[in-house]
Amino acid sequence: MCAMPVRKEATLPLARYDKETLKFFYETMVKIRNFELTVEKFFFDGEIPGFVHLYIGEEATATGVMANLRKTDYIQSTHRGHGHTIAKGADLKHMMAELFGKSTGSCKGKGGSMHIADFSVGMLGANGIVGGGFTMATGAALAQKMQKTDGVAVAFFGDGASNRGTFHEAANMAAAWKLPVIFLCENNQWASTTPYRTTTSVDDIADRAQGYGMPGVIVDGNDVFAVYEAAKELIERARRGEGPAILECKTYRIKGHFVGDPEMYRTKEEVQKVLEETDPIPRFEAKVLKAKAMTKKELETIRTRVEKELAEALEFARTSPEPEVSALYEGLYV
Amino acid sequence: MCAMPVRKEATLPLARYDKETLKFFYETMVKIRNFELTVEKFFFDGEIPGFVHLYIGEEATATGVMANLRKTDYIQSTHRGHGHTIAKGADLKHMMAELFGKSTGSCKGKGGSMHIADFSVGMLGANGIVGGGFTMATGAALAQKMQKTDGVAVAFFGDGASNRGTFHEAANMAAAWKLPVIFLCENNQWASTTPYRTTTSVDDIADRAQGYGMPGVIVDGNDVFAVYEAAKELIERARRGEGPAILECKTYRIKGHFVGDPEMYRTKEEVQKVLEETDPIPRFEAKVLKAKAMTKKELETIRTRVEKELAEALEFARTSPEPEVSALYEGLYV
Amino acid sequence: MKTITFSQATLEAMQEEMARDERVFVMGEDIARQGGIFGQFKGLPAQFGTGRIMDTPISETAIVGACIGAALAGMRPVADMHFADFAGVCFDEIYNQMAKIYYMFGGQKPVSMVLRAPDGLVNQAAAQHSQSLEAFFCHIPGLKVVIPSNPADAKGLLKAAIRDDNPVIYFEHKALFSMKGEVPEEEYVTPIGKAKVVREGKDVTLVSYSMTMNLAVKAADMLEKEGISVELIDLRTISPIDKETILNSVAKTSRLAIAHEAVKQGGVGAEISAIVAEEAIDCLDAPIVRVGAPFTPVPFARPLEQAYRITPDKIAAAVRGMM
Amino acid sequence: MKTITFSQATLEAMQEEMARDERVFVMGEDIARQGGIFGQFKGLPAQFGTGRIMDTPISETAIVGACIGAALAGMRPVADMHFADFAGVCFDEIYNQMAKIYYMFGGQKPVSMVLRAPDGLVNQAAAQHSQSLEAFFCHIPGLKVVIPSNPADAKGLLKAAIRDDNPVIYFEHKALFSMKGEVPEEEYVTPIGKAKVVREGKDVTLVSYSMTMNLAVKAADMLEKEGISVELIDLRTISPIDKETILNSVAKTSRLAIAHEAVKQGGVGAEISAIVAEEAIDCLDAPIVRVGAPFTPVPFARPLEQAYRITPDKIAAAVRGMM
Ligand SMILES: Cc1ncc(C[n+]2csc(CCOP(=O)(O)OP(=O)(O)O)c2C)c(N)n1
Ligand SMILES: Cc1ncc(C[n+]2csc(CCOP(=O)(O)OP(=O)(O)O)c2C)c(N)n1
Ligand SMILES: [Mg+2]
Ligand SMILES: [Mg+2]
Repeated sequence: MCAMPVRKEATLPLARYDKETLKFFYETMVKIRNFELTVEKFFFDGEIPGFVHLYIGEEATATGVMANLRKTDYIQSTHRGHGHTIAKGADLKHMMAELFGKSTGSCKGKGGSMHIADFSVGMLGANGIVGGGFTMATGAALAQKMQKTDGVAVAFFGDGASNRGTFHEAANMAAAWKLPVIFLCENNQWASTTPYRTTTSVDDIADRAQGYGMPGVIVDGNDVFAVYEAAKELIERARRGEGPAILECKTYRIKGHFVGDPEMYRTKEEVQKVLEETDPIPRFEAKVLKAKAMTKKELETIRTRVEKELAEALEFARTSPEPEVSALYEGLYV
Repeated sequence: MCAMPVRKEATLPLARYDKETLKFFYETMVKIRNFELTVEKFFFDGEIPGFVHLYIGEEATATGVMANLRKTDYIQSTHRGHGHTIAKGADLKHMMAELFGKSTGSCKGKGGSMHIADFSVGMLGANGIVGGGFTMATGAALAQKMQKTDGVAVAFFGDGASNRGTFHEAANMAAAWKLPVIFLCENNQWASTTPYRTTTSVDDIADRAQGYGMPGVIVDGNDVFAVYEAAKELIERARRGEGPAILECKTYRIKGHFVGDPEMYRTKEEVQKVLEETDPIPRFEAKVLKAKAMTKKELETIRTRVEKELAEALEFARTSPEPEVSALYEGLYV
Repeated sequence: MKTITFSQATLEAMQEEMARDERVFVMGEDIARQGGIFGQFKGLPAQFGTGRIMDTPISETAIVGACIGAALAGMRPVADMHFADFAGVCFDEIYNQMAKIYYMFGGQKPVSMVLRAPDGLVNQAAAQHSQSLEAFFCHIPGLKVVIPSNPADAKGLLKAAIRDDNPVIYFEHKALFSMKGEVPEEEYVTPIGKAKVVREGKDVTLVSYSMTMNLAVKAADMLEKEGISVELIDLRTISPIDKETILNSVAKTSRLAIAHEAVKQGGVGAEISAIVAEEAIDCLDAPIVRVGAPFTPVPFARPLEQAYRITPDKIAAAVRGMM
Repeated sequence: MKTITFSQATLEAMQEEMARDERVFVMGEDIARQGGIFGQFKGLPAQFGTGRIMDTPISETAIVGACIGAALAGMRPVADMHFADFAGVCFDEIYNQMAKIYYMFGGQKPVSMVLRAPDGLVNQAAAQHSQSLEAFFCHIPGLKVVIPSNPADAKGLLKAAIRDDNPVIYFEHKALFSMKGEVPEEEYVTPIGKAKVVREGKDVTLVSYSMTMNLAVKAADMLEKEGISVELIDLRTISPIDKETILNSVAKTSRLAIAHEAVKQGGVGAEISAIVAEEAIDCLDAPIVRVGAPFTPVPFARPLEQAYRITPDKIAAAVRGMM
C-alpha cells in the first residue's frame, strides 16, 4: 500500500456554511489572538510568570478543528496550548487566572501556562513534555471505543514533536486497533530555534501516515475553511469507526518560541512577511465580506463581545487571590 | 515523495559468486544452525541457564547481510543474537563459554545469551531490551561518519521491535543526518506469542521507510542470495554517504520464542510446513548443487569443519571454570 | 482459607475486580494469547473477551500513555509491564504524566490506573531482566507503590490497587508467582499504606518486603534459635510509607535492620533508615543495618548471581552483627 | 583567579576539552543555533563547527542512544538533556544500556560519555521543568553522578567528566548558570568522587550540593552568629559517594544534617543518612535531619513555589532543632 498524502483545499462554497459556524470561526480566532496579546503584555509587565508559548498566527488550526468537536470529545494539547483550550470552549476567566497563578485558575494555580487544562470541556491538558500527548489521546480514544460512544480524541502536535518516539508508538497502536484519534500536526516551520526540515527527514509530516496504513492529509493551516473541511472528513471517518488519520496543517509561528525569546535564529522581516501574507484573521474577514457571508457589523459585534469577555477574564484573574500555602500540601492523592 | 517499498529477488547468476562467498554462506548458515541445536540441547540438559532465543530458520538473513560487512563495521543485535554474532565472525569458543556462564566467555560470564557481545569483531551486543539497538547503531554510524571512514552500522530488529519508539527516533535522525546505518528487519512473523500483523499496522515494515525519506526494500529472508544482493546495494549506498535504508527480510521463527516456550499459540504442523518449504540450508544446497557451483564433497567438508569447530567450542565451554565470586565486584567502572 | 499460588491469587483479584467493575481492563504484551508469562492472566480472555484483555504492540510508552488517557476518559486500566526492567521505556509517562496529572491540573481528575511490574531475580535472567527498581518509584510524588510478599497480600493489594483512585504501581516478584499460600475464601482487600507486623519480637526490628520478606522470615527463624527475638515487618506498601508501624516497633526493640533485593545504595532501605534516624534515633541501641544487593548490574553466571543474591544467611549475619 | 559565571565556566571546560581531544562532540536540542538555553554552548559552533555541536531532532532516546553507540565506536560524546526533567524519555537508555554495557559485556569497552542535565527550580517553570531527579541516578550502578555548586567546580567537574572513561551524569542547576565565582586561570580538573569541606566547624556537619549548597552557606552564616559552628560539606559527586569525608566530619561534630532541593522521600539525603546511621551511629548526639522538598510535584503559583523551596531559613531552623 502506498498512498501519497493528499493536499486539500477548502471547496465548500461559503453559502453552505451556516452562520453559527462562521461566527464560531471568527469569534474563536479573535478570542485566541486577543487573549495571546493580553498574555504577552502581562508577561512583559511581570504579572504572568513561568514559560509561556503563544499561539499567535496559528489560530485557524485550533479553530477549524474544534468546530468539528463536541464537548465530550477529547483533546490533548501541547506546550503551546492556549489556542486549543480556548477553541475547545474553556472559560477564559479560569484560564487567565491560571496563567496568573491564582487560586481561581482552572488548575488552582498549580499548573500555569504549560499545564493549562480544562477537563470540563474535554481539554485533557497542555504538556511541558513535547510529544507527551500522543499516547494519552490514543488512550482516550480507546476509552471512547470501549464505551461505545462515537466520540473522538485529537492529539495536537508540532513539527518538532513528530520526531518523538511517542508519535510512532501511538500512531501504530491507534492504526492497529482502529481507534478514533486524529493526529493533528501544527507544522509551524519551527521547533524552538530549529527550522523543522533540518532535523525532520521528510518534507511533509503527513508522509508518515503511510507507515501506519492511515490517511495523511495536508492543508493550509492558516485557512480556517480548509482546516475545518479536512478535519471534518477525518473526524467523521473516525466517528464511523474507520480509524485514525494524520492531518498536517501548514502554518507559521509568528512570535518567538516563548515569550521573551531573543529570536536570534531568524529575521524580523521574514516573520513580518509571513504574517502579512498568511494571517488567518484578515484572510477570514476578507473572504466572508467579499462573499457577503457576514457583514462588517457582525464582525465588529463579535470583536466587541470578545473584548468584553477578555476584559472580564483579566479583571477576574488580576483580582483573584493567590493560593494559600496550605494548598501546596493538598491534592496529591484523591 | 512516495516510494513503494521495493521487493527484490536474487538476480546475480551463481557463476558471478566467487567460491569464497559461497563457502561463507554455507559455512555460516550451518555453523549457526548447529550452534543453535547444540545450545538447545544443553539448555534442556540444564547446563545452559537463563533466557535463550534461537535463530534457527533465520540463518540466511544474518549470513547474507554479514557477507557484506567488514570486521570494522558495527552491528547491534537483538535478544535473538547468536546468529548475528556467529555471522559477524565471533569465536565460537568464547561465545559458547558465555552461554554456559563461564569465566572464559566473551563477557566473562556476566552477560549470557541475551547479552552476548564481541566488540573485537564489531558486534556491539545482543540486547534484552527489544528495540534497544536502533539508536546505538545510529550513533555508531555517526561515529564512523565523523571519523571519515566508509564504515557502516547495521541495526538488526524484529517485526515486533518495529513498533518501539526508538525505531522512529533512530530512523528519523539517521535520515536527517544521512548516516551510514541499515535498519535490518527480520520479519519472522511472530513477536513472542503475537502474530505480527495483529499489533503492527502495516503489512510490510519496509512501508515505514517512506516516512523518513529512505529506501525500503523487501526480500525473501530465507534466500541467502536475495538477502546478500539487496544488502549489498544498500550497504554500498550507505558507504558512499547516501544515507540509511530499511531492509526487510521475510523469514519465520521455526522454534519457540525462547527455549522452553510451550508454543500454545500455534500448531506444530504450521511450523513444520514452513520449515519444509523455506529452510534456507537445503535451499542453498539444492541451488548450488544444481548449478554446479559447489560439489557435495565441498559441502561435506564444510559441515565436517563446522562440526569440529563446534565440538571444540563445546569442550572449551564445558571445561572452562566458572567465574570467581570476586568477579562480581570487579569491572563496574574502568 | 484455601491454598493457592501467588499467580492464582492475582488472577482471582483480576477476575473479581473485572466482574465487579466493567471499566477495568488490562493491556500488555503477550498476555491474551498466552495468559501472561507467569500464567497471571490465564483464562481472563475467555471470561472477559480480548476486548478487555488486550495484547499490545511492543510499545511500552504507548501502553502506559494509553492507560493514562483511558483513565482520564473514565476507564480503570491495568497495564502489564511484562518485566519491571522495561519501565525505563515509559518512565517519562510514569513520573511526568501519570504521577503529576492529578496535582498539576488542580485535582480535575485522578489517573485511576494500576501498573503491574514483575520484578526481581529469577533463573539467571541477567542484567536487564532481574532488576528490583522500586526505589525509583518511591521518590515520585503522586504514585502509590505496593509490593506484596505472599499470595494473600498479592490478592488483597491488587484488588485495593484497582479500586484506588490514584495511580498505583504494583510490583510482583517473578520468583513469587509459583509460591503457594493461604488466601481467605471470602472477599477482602488489603489496605494500601499499612505495613504488617508479621511476627512480634523484642530484640530487633527486621523490615522487608516482596520476595526478600520470605528470606527474612527464614533468617528470623535461625536467629530465634540463637535466642535473638526478631520483630518482622512486611512493608507491603512502600509509598506512602507506614512510618507508625516501623517507629512503634523500633521503640520496642531498639534495633532496626532492613533487607531488600535491590541494590543497597539509594534503595528503599535508605529511606526507612533515614526516617528512623530522624524520628527515633534515641530509641536505638545499635547501628541501623541495611541488607541489599552490591552496587553492580545483576550478573549472569550462577556463582556470581548466587553471590549477588540476598539470602537468609546474609540477613541473619547482619542482624547478629547488631547484637 | 578570574571571576566568571557558572555558564562561562562550563563553556571553558567544553572549549578546553574539545580542543584537547577531537573525539569530544556535543549533541542536543537547540544548542548550536542558539548557544543553549543558558548560553552554555555559545560560540562553540563557530569554534568547532556544527559537525561537533549538533542540533538534534526532539528525540531524547535517540540522542542518548546515539551517544552510547558513538562512544562504543570510539568517540567521546556529550549529550545535552535540555532539561533534566526529560531524562525519563531516555531512561531505559540510561540505566539499561549506558550504565550496564561495560559490566554486562565483561569490560569489553566503557561507555565514555557525559550526559549534561540542567535541573532544579527557576522562574516558576512548574511541575515538568523544575525537577531535581539526581536520586534516581545514584541508584544506578555503573554511572558516576556529579553536581557542582559553583563555577570553579562546574568547570573542573565537567572537564573531569569528559575525561572519565565511564558514563557520567552532570547535573547543572538552572539557577546557577548566572552565578559568578572565582575560577583558576590555569588548567585544572576537579576529581570525581571527592567531596569538599567548604568550611570547618565543630558543632554540626551540614552536607549539601548544587544550588542548595549556596543556601546552606547562608544558613551556616546565620547559625554562626548564633554560636553554632557548622562544618559544611559540598558533596560534588553523589555517586560514588565520598563516605570518608562525611564520616570524618561526623566523627568530629557528632551531628549531621543534609539539605537538597529534591523531594525528601527517597532523596540523596536518605542515603547519606543511612550511611552514617550504619557506620557511625555511635558518634551521633542528635537525630540525623534531612531538609528536602515536600512530597508533591513542583507547583506553579508563586506562593506555592516559594513554600516548596528550600531556603537558608529552613535549613537553619532544622539545624537549630538538633542542638
Ligand atoms: C521531551 C521534550 N524535549 C524537549 C523539550 C523542549 N522544547 C519545548 S518546545 C520545543 C519545540 C517544540 O517544537 P514543535 O513540536 O514544532 O512545537 P512548536 O513549539 O513549534 O509549537 C522543545 C524542543 C520538551 N519540552 N520536551
Ligand atoms: C522493551 C521490551 N519490551 C518487551 C520485551 C519482551 N520481549 C522480548 S522478545 C519479545 C518479542 C520480540 O519480537 P520481535 O521483535 O519480532 O523479535 P523476534 O523475537 O521475533 O526475533 C518481547 C515482547 C523486551 N525484552 N523489551
Ligand atoms: Mg513547530
Ligand atoms: Mg519477530
